[in-house]
Amino acid sequence: TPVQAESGLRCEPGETYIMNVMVSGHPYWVPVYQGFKQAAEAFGCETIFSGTPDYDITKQIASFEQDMVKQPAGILVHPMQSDPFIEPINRAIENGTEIVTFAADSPKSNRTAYITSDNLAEAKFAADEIVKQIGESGQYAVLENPGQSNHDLRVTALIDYMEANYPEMKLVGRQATNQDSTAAYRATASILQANPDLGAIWIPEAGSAEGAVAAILEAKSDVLVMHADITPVTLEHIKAGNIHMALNPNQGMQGFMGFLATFMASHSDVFDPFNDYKVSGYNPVQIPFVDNGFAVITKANADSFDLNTYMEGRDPS
Amino acid sequence: MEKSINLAPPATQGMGALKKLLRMRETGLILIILALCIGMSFASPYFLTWVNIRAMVMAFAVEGIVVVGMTILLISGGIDLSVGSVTALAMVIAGWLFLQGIDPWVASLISIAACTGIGAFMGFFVTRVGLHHFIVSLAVMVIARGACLLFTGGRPIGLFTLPAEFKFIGQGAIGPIPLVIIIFLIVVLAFDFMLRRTTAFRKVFYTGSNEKAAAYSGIRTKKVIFLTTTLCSALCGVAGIIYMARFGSAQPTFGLGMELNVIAAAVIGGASLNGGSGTIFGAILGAVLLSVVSSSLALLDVSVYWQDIIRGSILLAAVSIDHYLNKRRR
Amino acid sequence: MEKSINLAPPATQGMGALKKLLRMRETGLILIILALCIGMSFASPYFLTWVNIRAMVMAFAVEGIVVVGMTILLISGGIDLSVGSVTALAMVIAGWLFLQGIDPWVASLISIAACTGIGAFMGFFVTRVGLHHFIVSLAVMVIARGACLLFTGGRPIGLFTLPAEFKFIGQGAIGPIPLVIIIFLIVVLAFDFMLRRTTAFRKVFYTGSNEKAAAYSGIRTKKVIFLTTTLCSALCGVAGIIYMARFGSAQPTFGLGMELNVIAAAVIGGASLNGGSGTIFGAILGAVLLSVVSSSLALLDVSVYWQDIIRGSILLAAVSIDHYLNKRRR
Amino acid sequence: MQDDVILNISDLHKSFGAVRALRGVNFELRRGEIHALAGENGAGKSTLMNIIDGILQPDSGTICWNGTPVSIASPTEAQKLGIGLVHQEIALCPDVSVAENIFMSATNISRRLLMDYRALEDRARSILGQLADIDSAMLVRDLPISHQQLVEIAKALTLDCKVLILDEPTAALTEREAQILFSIMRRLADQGISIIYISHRMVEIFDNCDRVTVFRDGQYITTQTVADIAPSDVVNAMVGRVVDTLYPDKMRPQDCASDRTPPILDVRNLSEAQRFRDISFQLKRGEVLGLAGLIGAGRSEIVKGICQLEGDVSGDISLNGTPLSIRTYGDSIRAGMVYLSEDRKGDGVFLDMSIAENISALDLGLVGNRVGTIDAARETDLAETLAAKLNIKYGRLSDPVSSLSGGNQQKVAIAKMLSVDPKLIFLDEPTRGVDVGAKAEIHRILRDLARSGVGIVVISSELPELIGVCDRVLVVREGQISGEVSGEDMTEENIMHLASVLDAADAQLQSA
Ligand SMILES: Nc1ncnc2c1ncn2[C@@H]1O[C@H](COP(=O)(O)OP(=O)(O)OP(=O)(O)O)[C@@H](O)[C@H]1O
Ligand SMILES: Nc1ncnc2c1ncn2[C@@H]1O[C@H](COP(=O)(O)OP(=O)(O)OP(=O)(O)O)[C@@H](O)[C@H]1O
Ligand SMILES: [Mg+2]
Ligand SMILES: [Mg+2]
Repeated sequence: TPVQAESGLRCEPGETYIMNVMVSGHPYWVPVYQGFKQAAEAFGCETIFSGTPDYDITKQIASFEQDMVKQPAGILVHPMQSDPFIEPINRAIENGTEIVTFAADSPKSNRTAYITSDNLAEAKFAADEIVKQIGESGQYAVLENPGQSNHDLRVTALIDYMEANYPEMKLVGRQATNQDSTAAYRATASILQANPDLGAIWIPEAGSAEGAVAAILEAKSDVLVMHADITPVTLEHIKAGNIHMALNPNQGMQGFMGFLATFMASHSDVFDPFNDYKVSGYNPVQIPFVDNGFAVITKANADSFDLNTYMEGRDPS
Repeated sequence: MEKSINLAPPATQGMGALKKLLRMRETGLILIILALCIGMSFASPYFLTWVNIRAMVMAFAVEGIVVVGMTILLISGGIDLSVGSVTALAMVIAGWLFLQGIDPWVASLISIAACTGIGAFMGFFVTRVGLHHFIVSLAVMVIARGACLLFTGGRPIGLFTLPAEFKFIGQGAIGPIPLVIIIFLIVVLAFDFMLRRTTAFRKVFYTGSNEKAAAYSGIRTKKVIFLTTTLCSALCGVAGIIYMARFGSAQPTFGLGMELNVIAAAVIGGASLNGGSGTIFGAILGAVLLSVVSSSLALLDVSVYWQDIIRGSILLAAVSIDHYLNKRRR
Repeated sequence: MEKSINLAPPATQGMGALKKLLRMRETGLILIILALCIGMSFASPYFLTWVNIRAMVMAFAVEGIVVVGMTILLISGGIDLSVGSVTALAMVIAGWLFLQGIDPWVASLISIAACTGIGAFMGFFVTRVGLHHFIVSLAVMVIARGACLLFTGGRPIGLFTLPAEFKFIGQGAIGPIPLVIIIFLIVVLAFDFMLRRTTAFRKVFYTGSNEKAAAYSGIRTKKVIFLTTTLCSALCGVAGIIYMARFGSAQPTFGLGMELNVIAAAVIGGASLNGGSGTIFGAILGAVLLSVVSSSLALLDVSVYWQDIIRGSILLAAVSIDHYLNKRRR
Repeated sequence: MQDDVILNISDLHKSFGAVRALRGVNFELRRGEIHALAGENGAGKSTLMNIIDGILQPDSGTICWNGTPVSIASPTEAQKLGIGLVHQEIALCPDVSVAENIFMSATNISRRLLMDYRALEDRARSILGQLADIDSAMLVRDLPISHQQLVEIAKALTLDCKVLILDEPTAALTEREAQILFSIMRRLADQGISIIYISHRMVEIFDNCDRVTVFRDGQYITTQTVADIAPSDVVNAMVGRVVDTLYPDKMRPQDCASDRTPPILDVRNLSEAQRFRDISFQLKRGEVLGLAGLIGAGRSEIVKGICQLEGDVSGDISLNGTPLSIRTYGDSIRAGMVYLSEDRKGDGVFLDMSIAENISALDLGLVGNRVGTIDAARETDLAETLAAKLNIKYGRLSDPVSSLSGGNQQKVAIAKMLSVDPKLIFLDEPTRGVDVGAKAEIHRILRDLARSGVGIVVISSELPELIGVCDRVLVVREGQISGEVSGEDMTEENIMHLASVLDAADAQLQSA
């Protein structure tokens, strides 16, 4: 519309975008939300960080429905499980709230876009790096977290990739640690015991990595540690050389692109694409999937990934 | 002989009803919840909207069915830590069977039967072997969670293909009211009535109050405990099936930590952890209180870093006030 | 004349010691653990290596300090669900203070004092307000977790800069034995001795066994309960500090679900959830059992999808066998 | 004279909600005297004792200790003053050894850091030695109720006190233990210790006490020297009217069934692995049968065995001529055979539940509708009827049983048994803690029931009660029936003779 063209892509006063997550106290969301907020500020929009502090699907759905009560322009949601969110997401869209998912998807819903890091790519990269470091024949182990889909993917993808490409690499240990550093300590200690020739270990998240490193240091073993995500503690271990490398999804981009996708979905009237949106009822800016990429963290660049430094002077919520 | 000290003269009927209300165990809790709601309706214009109320009730309705089972079990002197895993297992078994091509209704019945079996298994260890509920249900909590993983390989089972009439249980509505809420209300009212009024459930109170005295009154206390343990798991099975219909999926990690929530609701509502007392109505009020507090914090956009602190403090304050009111009333 | 009832004649001294050992509450558990260990040492050549044993002990040593506090609290008739959060809070407070530039030893003392304060806070609500331990500690569990979030913004605090002599607590060793294990053993032995032999701690048993009878004998039972509640939190504080020194970090999400593990250890070791009985030695054996089972499953590389099922089953079997052995002995 | 008074209480008031338990009572205790306190159930005796021991606080009134007003805030303070109390309800720590229980107060105030278990057990043994044969290393939870009562007494004897209060200590004791207790009491009194003695047994009061104070309905009535007053006067002062404390008439000829009707209960060769063996007896229609014996003789076990409450018994039992094949106590109740427990707090009543709920516990069918719901009105009716019949003193029927006085709790337990109109009742210490008036009433009810064809078997440690109520008494010794007395032979001497262990040894010597 002409009005829109005049003001450009800007929010009207009070136009609000919400980012909804589960386990909302988790630090993973912090840089994501910063990206979300920075993008929003650029367009003059307001943002709310919402969700449930609990690991509880029912509570997250309740909080999502409460978000809807506020009639926001859009919600960037991390659905804890995909199918339970189909109905709430579709209902929100019917009510005029645009929905984009991030880090976890609800593919059967009508959400307009899905922003994520590519867990398969991470796993592939990690596998290649392990082989590069310890050679094509050796032993490796993984810690895992059955039931958490992205962690699951990181582990199973790596194992599959190894089997397909490096048949000489032998998986000798596979333990569930559920992000608990004490459990990771115990599991790693046992794996080290049973496999003195262990060459590398792949850990899909940082909490377990902390415990695993403690066990490896205590056993004075020189196993190559690779893990995904970071915490200040694993960062220190990377700097100290105890951890070889961490792969960290580009959280800031996830939030930034997440906002853009939501905002665009809500301002889709600026765009009249060459497709069937008018008859299909879909949003014109439908984006199947955006890869926000991941960072490779080593001794060399570790300093740039200190979240505490990054957050200095910023408001977390 | 002084026709002994019947000091309470039969008041006029109206007065009597009011007095009775004031003497009820649950009155304090109702007042606290009302106070919270009134405060919230000023603090947020959205609080009293139908959508918000619906969301709040939906957030605890299915868990409320588990609360019913837990309350009865607590009254009989038991406790069950496995409710979360067993609920998840109910979803997983039914979902898995459905994917094997079994009719969803049949699958659900099999799944509920399996959960009932788990309850009977626990009941066996408690009443025959003589172990404590706590440790038996802790072990079963771990086992059932393991079974969930085993059935699913740790991945949620998508059940989009469930027939619409089955999904209707969890997603349908009669008029404006979701069927889930209606089922919940029926379960609550039925069990509340039975627990207050039927001779069968009265035995649960006797058993929990003093197991030995109950045995000396001819009550087969072990049978009672066996049955309450089984009932609690069976209701978890029912809850699991409703969740499955609602979410259209079965999640192996569902219900982590549910046990504390459910026990807390029952205890806030006046159930004693030593057995012998408690009401379904009170326990549901406890669940309502917990849910209203969580929902309010979410609605008010309270910073996540403060939410837990506020939530815990409100819980503590509410329980203290309720306790104080009850003490005074006596 | 049948000088009845004294059926056990005073046997020779050696026999007596053996009998006493066989009559001990803990013997069954020791046998079960030994059986497991022997089985494992055949199944895996690594099981009986010093490094593996060290790792197994390290895996429960710090938590073992919390088990001590919990056992004493259980004996006095209480329970504490907040141990996991309070341990995490201890790490977080000390770590945060250290980053503010405070000497780590001073920061640790302040942190332990704060945890003690939390225990006193709970003790107040239990003994003065009259609430149940369960609900008070549940609320405090939520509040303390919230406080962890607030201090850290949910992010783990990296404490690599801790001075080496401080890290020595958690990472150092005297000869081949890690200091953590030495501290653990000292705490366990000290409290086990005190609980068995000192008059002060006997009052804990009296209070837990029958609070009324204890009060009638002049024991200030509320004070006892207040103190055991406080002690448990204080020991969580100590455990938190050791964890911090060991991991060189403070994790706000540390210890989720620790409470069930810790209570399970105490209960497996013979502590009664109704108060009045339990031993530190038994509780530690309970922790050992849980740890040996977990470590064994990891060592044997059992599929993760089976581990929980096996773990829960072993737990149930062990407790049943122990119960059976105890019943026979009586 | 006045400085002889160690404890003086005047115008003391205490209410529990609407129940006015004490309404301005006075009480005076002299140094070295044994002072009996008498009153009906619910008169306020235990309440006053709890106030003296600092467990309860009075609403108003003064307590003077050695002439100075004091307020006793807790048992700890009472202990410091030198007051020791044996509670009416047993309050011991079940998970702790007998020795530790006995010395709990001493441990509490001891300055020693470490426990000396050996010394503790030695001392416990020497104190218990004078009372009974109890292993001081046993856990209290494994003791029968009568032994627990003795432990309670032993516990009080260890206190270094100036005033010792005994609240119905003999309710669960037999004659022999009671006599031991009395001699200990006299010795203590001679040492200048004052004793307050509460009992519903007039004989005990008149044989052992110096003075007696009577309460009625929370009010002070009188204090008299025992020598100046007759038992019937005390009873009249307690009840406020003349009470016929005589035992009811014995069985009349017309109550007897003809020889052809079978006995109500016929027990043959009943045995249980450890507790008793080869028990055979019959209960005839219209008769009240007694079971006598020393503590631990196994009377309760036999009766519980018959009812399938405990133990794995073998033998034949028939009820009214039909052989019984019951497997649970529930079956027994349905067959019309009920058991009143001796341990009212442990397994007799539901302390936290209401009076009405307690009374209907045995057969909920009585208060239920056909569909299995409870008819509240019928439940209240049932409770009201039985409460009136047994003269239970209560505030509301919805009050918990824990708010009743000990004797009234006992009456609730009896009401529970009567609610089902049983064919046969076993009563184990039925009048434990029940006052004289109510006791006579209960005895009359038992006799009426017997006349109407209900079988009555009474176990009692109080020989006069057995002799007064029963038509025939079986004596149990070490798990066997050692004899039977009836009619003229039913004397305390004969029963004691059959019951005591010494004679068993004699008998063995003779048969050898
Ligand atoms: N905790 C309580 N709550 C309510 N009423 C109580 C409580 N304790 C005692 N009462 C009432 O106080 C009155 C006096 O009770 P108390 O126990 O002193 O009687 P008692 O003289 O010892 O009788 P008994 O001979 O039966 O032991 C009774 O009516 C009783 O119901
Ligand atoms: N639970 C039990 N476990 C082991 N022995 C028991 C148990 N209960 C009772 N006994 C023993 O059984 C015997 C009979 O006990 P009981 O006290 O019932 O006899 P009684 O003749 O009824 O005497 P009273 O009722 O006067 O104490 C005693 O030696 C007692 O120690
Ligand atoms: Mg009394
Ligand atoms: Mg007996």
